[in-house]
Amino acid sequence: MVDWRLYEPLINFARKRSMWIVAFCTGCGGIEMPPLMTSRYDLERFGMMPNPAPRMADLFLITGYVTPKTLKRIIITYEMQPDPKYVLAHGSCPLNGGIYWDAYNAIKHLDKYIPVDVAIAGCMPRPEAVMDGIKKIMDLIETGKADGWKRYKENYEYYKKNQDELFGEGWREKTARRWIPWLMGREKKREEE
Amino acid sequence: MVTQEELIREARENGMELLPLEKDTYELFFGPQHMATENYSLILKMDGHRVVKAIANPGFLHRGFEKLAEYRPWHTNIALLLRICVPEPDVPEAIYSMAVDELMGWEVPERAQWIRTTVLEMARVSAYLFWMMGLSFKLGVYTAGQWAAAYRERFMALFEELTGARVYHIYTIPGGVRRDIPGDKWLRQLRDTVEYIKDKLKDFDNLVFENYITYRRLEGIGVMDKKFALNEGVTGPNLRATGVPYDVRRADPYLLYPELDFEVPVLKEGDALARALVRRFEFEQDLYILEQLLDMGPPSGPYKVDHPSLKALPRFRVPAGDAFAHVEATKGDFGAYVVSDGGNKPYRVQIRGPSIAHGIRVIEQLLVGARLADVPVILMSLDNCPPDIDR
Amino acid sequence: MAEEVKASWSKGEEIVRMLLEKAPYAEGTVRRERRLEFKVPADRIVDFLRTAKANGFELLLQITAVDWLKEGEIELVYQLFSISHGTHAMVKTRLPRDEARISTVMDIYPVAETYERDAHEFFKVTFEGNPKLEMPWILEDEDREVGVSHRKDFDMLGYVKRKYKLLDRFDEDKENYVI
Amino acid sequence: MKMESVKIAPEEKVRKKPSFLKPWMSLKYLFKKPVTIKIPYEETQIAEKYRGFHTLNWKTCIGCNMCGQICPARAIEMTWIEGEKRPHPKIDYGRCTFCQFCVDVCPTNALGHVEHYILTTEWKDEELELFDWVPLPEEMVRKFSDYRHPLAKIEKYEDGRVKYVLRDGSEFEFKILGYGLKPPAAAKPKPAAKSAEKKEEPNPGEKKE
Repeated sequence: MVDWRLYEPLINFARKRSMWIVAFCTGCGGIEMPPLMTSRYDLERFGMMPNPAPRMADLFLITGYVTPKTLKRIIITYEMQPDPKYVLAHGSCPLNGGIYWDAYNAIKHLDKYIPVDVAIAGCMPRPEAVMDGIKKIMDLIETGKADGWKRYKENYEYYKKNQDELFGEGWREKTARRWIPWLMGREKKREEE
Repeated sequence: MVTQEELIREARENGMELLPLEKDTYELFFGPQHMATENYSLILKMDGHRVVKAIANPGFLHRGFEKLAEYRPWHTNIALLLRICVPEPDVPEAIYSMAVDELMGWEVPERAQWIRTTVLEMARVSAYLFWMMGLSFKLGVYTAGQWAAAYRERFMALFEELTGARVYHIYTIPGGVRRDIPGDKWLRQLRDTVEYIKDKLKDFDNLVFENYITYRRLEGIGVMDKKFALNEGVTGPNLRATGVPYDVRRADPYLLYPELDFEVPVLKEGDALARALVRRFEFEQDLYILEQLLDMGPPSGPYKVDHPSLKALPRFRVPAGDAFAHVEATKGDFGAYVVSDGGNKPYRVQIRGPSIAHGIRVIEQLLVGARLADVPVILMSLDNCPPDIDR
Repeated sequence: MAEEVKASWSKGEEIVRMLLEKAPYAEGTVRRERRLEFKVPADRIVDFLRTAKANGFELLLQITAVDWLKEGEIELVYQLFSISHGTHAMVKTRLPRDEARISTVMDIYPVAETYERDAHEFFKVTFEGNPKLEMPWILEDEDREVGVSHRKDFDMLGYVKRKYKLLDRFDEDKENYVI
Repeated sequence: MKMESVKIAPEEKVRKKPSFLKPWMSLKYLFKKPVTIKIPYEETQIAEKYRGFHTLNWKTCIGCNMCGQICPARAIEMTWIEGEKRPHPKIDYGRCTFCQFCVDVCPTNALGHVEHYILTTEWKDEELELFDWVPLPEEMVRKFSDYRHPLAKIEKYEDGRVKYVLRDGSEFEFKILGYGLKPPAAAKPKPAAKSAEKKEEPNPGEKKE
């Protein structure tokens, strides 16, 4: 039996240097992603890259404000990610609502719904600030302090309760079925013609 | 082997409703977690790799701006409304300011007009660079995308110097602009940048717009004709690519545009290639306009209206009435309709983003019959910007 | 310069006169250069827009709904643009607030379908004949059920407080803040 | 001059010819210097008036709440501090959009801003305190030239005392009496002349805590 704890520093180092990002522009901060990923700021130096599939990604960037409709997808995507997973929240909006503090369709405290590891100030944060946040998250991974994914598992009831409170019970099924009548109903009409 | 009917019956017995699946078609949820759609979703019904039916599903970025604007003073709405169009946030600033200027009956000073025009043109150039980046990535020409993103940074630096922020400038305000030009050094830098980008445009041509692969990828997909485009409210380069020479800068001139010389590109085909070429030519023209503006030089004078109400911003009141202002953004005709009831907050603000026409009905119809691999390209060639739709 | 402005003014008057000849039920004015304004009764809006489209107003830019709470009316503003005349035109019509119904203009400007869905979602205006009104648009189903709208009587702050539970710095007396 | 008519570009100028060979021309970029800014090792130059964190001259602030009125995000809360005659703005960077309208409207130019823009914290309550602060005077912020937020830690005590620990180890301590526009009950002894009957009515800002 191998004691994996011995290898933990090595594993953490590997995790730190190969963070893949879920390519999900959830808000306005998404516009700073292309400069970050491309030649100017070049995040690939840190072994990071945007990845279309959440199944292969480690880092979730919440780029700005989150609307309930997006939050549903964020939660589903977040749950799809494999386990050591980290969340970085950009800017003011996920923290305390930002300029949308009174908007009926923007989440005020993201931490109630999914665990967040690192927060960056700014509206929107400059790429340098995002890189600083990423450096911070790397440090946290190395020291084993980035434990948002553990918190999500441990306090799943709390998060689930908040999510259900906001969206109503059974929102996952409802969201998936919402469009089916419109896809099928039209189709039937066409066949009749 | 269970048949489909048996499955359906079994599901019914268990209290579920299964839909009769059709042969060979399947539903594909395209987005919002997708690189090409930018938080916007398409529900596609596919037959093999062909799209049979498409439904647009917007609303992921809806924050209710039009309602929020009714709760904030006139002036602060600038900091709010510019979030409607993220790639070129100066456009919502400008249209809102122009509408408020009209309500106030202000004639904006010449220097402010020059600065506004320059800022709008810079925004257009950087938005076109952003679009070039997107198109190159979707075509698989990653090199050109890297260039475009890097060149856009030069404009970001200029904006930063002028306005104090990289993306959300919050610069154009009712009555003028917030700050003066930092000095001649900035103008020199702008000229250098324009020269530089003009020089680099040749490389873009070589790699993207004169590339055989681009033509094979773009030619003949997403075709719309003139009548369809007009009926569907298509504006901007997408409309010009179908043969209608409609440019707000000429059709409804604002700011300094009547004094500037530029050509409006028009093509007949209306396919993705025509749209790309029209945008490319407009990019060149925008650089030319910037050169003209720099040759003109900023007129001397104040950079904003001298009005007592601009000193006590929270109590800034606007006389009752309504006004409509629109400008030509890279995506199309961007308009703002502002209603005031004489209070210190707007009574109603409606922003008309061009993508509300492009992103719903046009997409739904253009995608029918397209291949799945072409969907991102068609989206990109229309330059669909989801925040415009959702607001 | 001055003559040119005058010239386009007279051009606008000409357009208004031409349109009003064909649609005598409407009233039209020239607001300023390249801004026309028409007022049309709600039941003739389809006829008027059909006339307008036949006379060079090719583009429908937006349908704006404005809620006039005091008058108890909802104003619909059809923003038209004419490429051939080079002018913008606002076609205004008023509906009673309680029963906001108007027939759709989808068959004249197909793009109106989208704008009407928008106006239906946020201002509860029913456009008769639009098949997609009930289709999911921007708001989620749970928001629609509780009646989120942009009408003036929608208590946004109260709704936000109920929905998100947490709103600090919100209970202070309103006088302190203009917002 | 006014150009009424649209000048349409000739079609051959708009069109391009597809080519097999021209894309190869971009191989020349192999021999060019990369544009990348290697961030941890290099530094970017921020524009002179970049809209970053706020500064506040505590001596000239008159507590007029113009900043609180103009703020689109309502990030500014007037804070009564022991020893100060008028309230000072407390800015919440969980709300602030860095529009700096508050700086524009400040009648005495007490509120200002610096270029510093980096504030990164873990998402923990004690670290998120950093996002909510009464801005310090400019010279205390300008001491740090690496564009970071000047504070390392904010310590809050039961009796309303707040201790700002700057990143160079120096400390800045004051006592918060309450929030809102009206002077809180704790501040009553100071303006003894007028607030005799005012102490009955509770301060609206205070009940938040």
